[in-house]
Amino acid sequence: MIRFDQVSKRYEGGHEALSQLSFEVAEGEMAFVTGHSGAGKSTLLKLLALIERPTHGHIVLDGQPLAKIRAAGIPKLRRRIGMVFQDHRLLLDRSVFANVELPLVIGGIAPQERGRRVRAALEKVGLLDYERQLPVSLSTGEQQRVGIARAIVARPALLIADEPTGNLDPQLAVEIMELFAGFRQVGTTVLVASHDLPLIKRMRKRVVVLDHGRLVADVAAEEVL
Amino acid sequence: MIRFDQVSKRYEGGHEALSQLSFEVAEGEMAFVTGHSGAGKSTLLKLLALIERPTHGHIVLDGQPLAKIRAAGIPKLRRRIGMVFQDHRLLLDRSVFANVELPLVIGGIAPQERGRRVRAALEKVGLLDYERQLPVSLSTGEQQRVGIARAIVARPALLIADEPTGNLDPQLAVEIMELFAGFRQVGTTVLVASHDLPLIKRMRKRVVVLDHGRLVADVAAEEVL
Amino acid sequence: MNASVETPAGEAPEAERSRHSRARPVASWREHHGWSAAASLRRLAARPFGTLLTVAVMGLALALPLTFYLLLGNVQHLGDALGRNPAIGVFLQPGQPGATAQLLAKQIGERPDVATVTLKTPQQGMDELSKMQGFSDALRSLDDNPLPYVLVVQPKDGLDATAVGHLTDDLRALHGVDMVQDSGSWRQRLDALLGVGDRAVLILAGLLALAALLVVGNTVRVDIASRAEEIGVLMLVGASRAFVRRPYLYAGIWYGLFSGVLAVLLALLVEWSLAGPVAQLSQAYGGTLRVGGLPPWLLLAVPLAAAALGWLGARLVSAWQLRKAA
Amino acid sequence: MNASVETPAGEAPEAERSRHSRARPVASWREHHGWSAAASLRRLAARPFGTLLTVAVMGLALALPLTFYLLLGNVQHLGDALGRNPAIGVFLQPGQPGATAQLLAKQIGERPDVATVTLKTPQQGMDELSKMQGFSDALRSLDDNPLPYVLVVQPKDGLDATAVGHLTDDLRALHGVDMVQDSGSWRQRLDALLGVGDRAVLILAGLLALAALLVVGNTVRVDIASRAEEIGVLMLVGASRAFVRRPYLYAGIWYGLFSGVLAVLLALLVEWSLAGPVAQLSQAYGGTLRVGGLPPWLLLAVPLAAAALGWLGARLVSAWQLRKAA
Ligand SMILES: Nc1ncnc2c1ncn2[C@@H]1O[C@H](COP(=O)(O)OP(=O)(O)OP(=O)(O)O)[C@@H](O)[C@H]1O
Ligand SMILES: Nc1ncnc2c1ncn2[C@@H]1O[C@H](COP(=O)(O)OP(=O)(O)OP(=O)(O)O)[C@@H](O)[C@H]1O
Ligand SMILES: [Mg+2]
Ligand SMILES: [Mg+2]
Repeated sequence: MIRFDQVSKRYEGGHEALSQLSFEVAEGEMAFVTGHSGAGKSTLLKLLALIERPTHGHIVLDGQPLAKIRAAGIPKLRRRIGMVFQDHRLLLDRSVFANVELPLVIGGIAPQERGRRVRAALEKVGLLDYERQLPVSLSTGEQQRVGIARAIVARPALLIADEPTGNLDPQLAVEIMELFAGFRQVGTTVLVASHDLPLIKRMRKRVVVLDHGRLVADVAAEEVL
Repeated sequence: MIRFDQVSKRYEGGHEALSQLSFEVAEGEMAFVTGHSGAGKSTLLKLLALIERPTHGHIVLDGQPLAKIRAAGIPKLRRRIGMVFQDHRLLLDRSVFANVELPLVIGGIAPQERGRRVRAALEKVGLLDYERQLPVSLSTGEQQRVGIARAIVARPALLIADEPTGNLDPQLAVEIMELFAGFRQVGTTVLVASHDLPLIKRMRKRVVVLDHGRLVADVAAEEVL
Repeated sequence: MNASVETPAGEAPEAERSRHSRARPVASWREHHGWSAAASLRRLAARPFGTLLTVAVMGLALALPLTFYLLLGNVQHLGDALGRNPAIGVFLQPGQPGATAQLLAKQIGERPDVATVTLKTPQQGMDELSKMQGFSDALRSLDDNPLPYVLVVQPKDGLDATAVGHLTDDLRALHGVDMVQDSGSWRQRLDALLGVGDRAVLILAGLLALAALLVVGNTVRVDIASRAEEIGVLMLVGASRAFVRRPYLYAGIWYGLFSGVLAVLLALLVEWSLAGPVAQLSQAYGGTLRVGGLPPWLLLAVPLAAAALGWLGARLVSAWQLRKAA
Repeated sequence: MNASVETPAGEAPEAERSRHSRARPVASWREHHGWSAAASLRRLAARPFGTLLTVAVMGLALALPLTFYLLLGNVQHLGDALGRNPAIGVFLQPGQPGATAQLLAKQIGERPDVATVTLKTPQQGMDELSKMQGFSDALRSLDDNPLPYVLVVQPKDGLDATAVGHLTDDLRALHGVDMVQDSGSWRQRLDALLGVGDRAVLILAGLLALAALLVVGNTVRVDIASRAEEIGVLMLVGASRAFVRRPYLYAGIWYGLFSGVLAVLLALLVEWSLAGPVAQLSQAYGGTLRVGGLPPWLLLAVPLAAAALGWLGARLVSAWQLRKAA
């Protein structure tokens, strides 16, 4: 599903955020990316959604080299990816319902079907009662969960989540992670960036460890302790 | 230093975020506020900085009833408080240095003195090299640390931090918490909202536990295990 | 919270998504157009003060050329009436018989640049002269009428000074004509004045057209700039550029439409407030002056053209702004 | 990272803070003014396209009244010159002696509403009349001159129709005057025309003043709205309202200043482009027409007034917008 091949990313005027990264994630696999603050976790996920382009190396997604996708093709790629952003990225002047509905509107799903799916997604993150509220009237953790609902509502083939539990209490964090793990059953590949080591250990999934942009460890699910 | 007296907060059109909350924090004490997502932690801190007003009850800060402070008096109050926001709240078009310098500019500190203090604060959060960068070119955890530097730079009498380590790796989180604990030595009162139970346990400070806006436990430092 | 195992239906997610998205592209496209039009309208309504200011500025910028059109039309009207070329006096040589005079009058009357020709007999001339006090006694004492035939030639309305000059020259060259009397210098002055007016109106119209364009562009630019974050989010969840841009194009159309309506209303207000002085002027002309108002088709065309202008401005600026977005 | 024990100096933080903040309030206030002025200028420079658009719109809105001032001044000039009251012919009763005529001429010439009085003797009248062909033979045959003395009275420039009417009435009432000949209706027409022009210019000036005000207000409103987040942050870290507002007030001043300069440049451009037609017109008047330009003090006053206007607009809107912020 995902292949990184000697990928490096240097931001303009910045140091190298990722250096010669190579790894693969199989279809339907769930993996964690971890590392210290500034290690390059978010950068790695951004490369997958073409929010940033690598300065060196190749990324292949679902058999398709990302370098071949021009600006006009990006929306189509992003519609196949569900993404949870570290800073939520909600539309502040639209209701929770409208925010979660967004990928379905863009995907051209019929209204009745949309309503059904949005409510199913909101229920999964425990926010069914908040459907009519504006994001500003939610606590930060609630906003984060709206972002999660939006990422899963269109049943994407690839789900990437950047620190999806940074503002959630431990119990809720585990529930969300188990929700993600459940997507495996329908063949969705899941990649989660997180610094929550206790949670990662508990989930017992594959872990990719970054340190200053380098891959320093790639621990298979069975080896996590 | 802080006294909550039967404080309730009901948001417009929302449910009760805080219900009849009563507790005190002594000068120079450090305390954690914890609870599930949406329990009311942020609301509690916002009441202290007069970002919100309680619907019932009284809050007394440093002997001064907050209800007596009119709109024109709020800036003066806030200059005595250092606050770390859950969503960072940085000025995106100004450098890291300018962001951290802000409370000193507002407080009317002389430029040379400002430079010295800003660098000291940045050093404490490990961002001395990032002084000239804009916040957008930082990782989320780095942005969070800029917010922390800004909160401590003016050496406030009261430091309130809302989920200050939500985007930091465990090691860095501990370092930041120890930085906060160090302020005790100069008499600064510190109140931290956090859901990171392992970290709270490790710090061995007083813990106030909220559940749906109610105070359900108030554990003294010695009793934390 | 129901955090776990009510996972999505058993089919592969990709297959299901495409089943929906490909089945109804036209319906969903049409739906989004409707939504964009309504949503952009709702957004304008959500900040009435700002919308009002914008529409007011744009409306004024559009109203000004319209008002100019109105004023210029009326002033040209007035100018034509006021500047109606004065009659030219053609004095025939003394002793020319009445028949020659009548022939000449007919001949001149057939020219395309001549409106009317009036023949004044020597007797009529004498009568006029006698009516002027101070002459009566003196002239009455003449036994023979020394006055010639005179043709009073009224040039067509709207001839300029050069054309009148040609006419005068032609008349002077006619056989039997002694002298031609016209008031060329007055005509020259008015034309020079109208020249200044024309140039001034041209300059002002140019400035105003530029202002209207700038206002439309600036408003939409600011609109988009203030929603940079929203646009970023939309692009991140896979919206195409056309999708993102649609509400702004509709906003441009709404701004234009409302501004156009406001401009028409303002122009009508000006027309109405001009009615007084124009009536007064008309009276000075003995009621012969038609008052030119705004033609009805313009009242409809201006809002439509303004809407098109708004759409165009929004399109240009949005293309430019969105190129900067991811 | 040096996360721990280089804690702040041993003194109490409160004491230290107040030592600094109270020691230099004036210096820090002055420093922030300088910073605000520079920072707002830097912000404008950071988005040159948007700033240019705003300044262009504001500048045009200011240039239009200025251009009107220029045009109106020149047109009134022209109107006065064009509408120079035609001379009034005062025919004395036949038989009045030359001494009476000279007395009357002196008497009339002393009136404040009269520019010049020219005395025409019967002989001069006869000479004029004889120059008109067609009369020469007839008149030469008269042995006695039947013409009266005529006074040609030139009213002062700028008298309106009513004043000229008064003058005519007064002249008519003078002893020894037989008949007074003036061209009142022409004068009435011009006054009516100028009445329409005055009203139209008044309306346009009103609209333009409104437009200028709206543009300033709207620009600052949008500026503040687009920085709502920044303002929120500033308030959260304890900035007073005056502190928050300062850069916007300076931005208003800059916008106003630049727009004012642009307006002056545009007006000078218009003045320059009008020079051609006005010279032409001047020629038609035999070079007697002075061309009215913009007075130099205005070139300085407009940018300053515009800066004040920008500041005022920014102040009004910022007060309104900041009331909505926390
Ligand atoms: N401005 C608001 N208007 C209406 N309701 C609000 C507003 N802010 C917060 N709430 C509600 O009040 C409750 C408490 O919110 P608060 O932000 O204090 O929670 P929290 O404990 O900080 O949660 P988190 O850990 O997710 O940040 C939540 O249910 C939230 O939906
Ligand atoms: N737009 C940018 N321009 C320049 N440098 C950047 C940019 N974005 C990120 N960086 C730098 O790249 C490095 C990696 O950033 P990244 O956001 O990937 O870290 P992260 O692992 O997600 O950290 P965190 O856990 O704090 O979110 C950081 O040092 C950061 O300062
Ligand atoms: Mg990150
Ligand atoms: Mg919170």
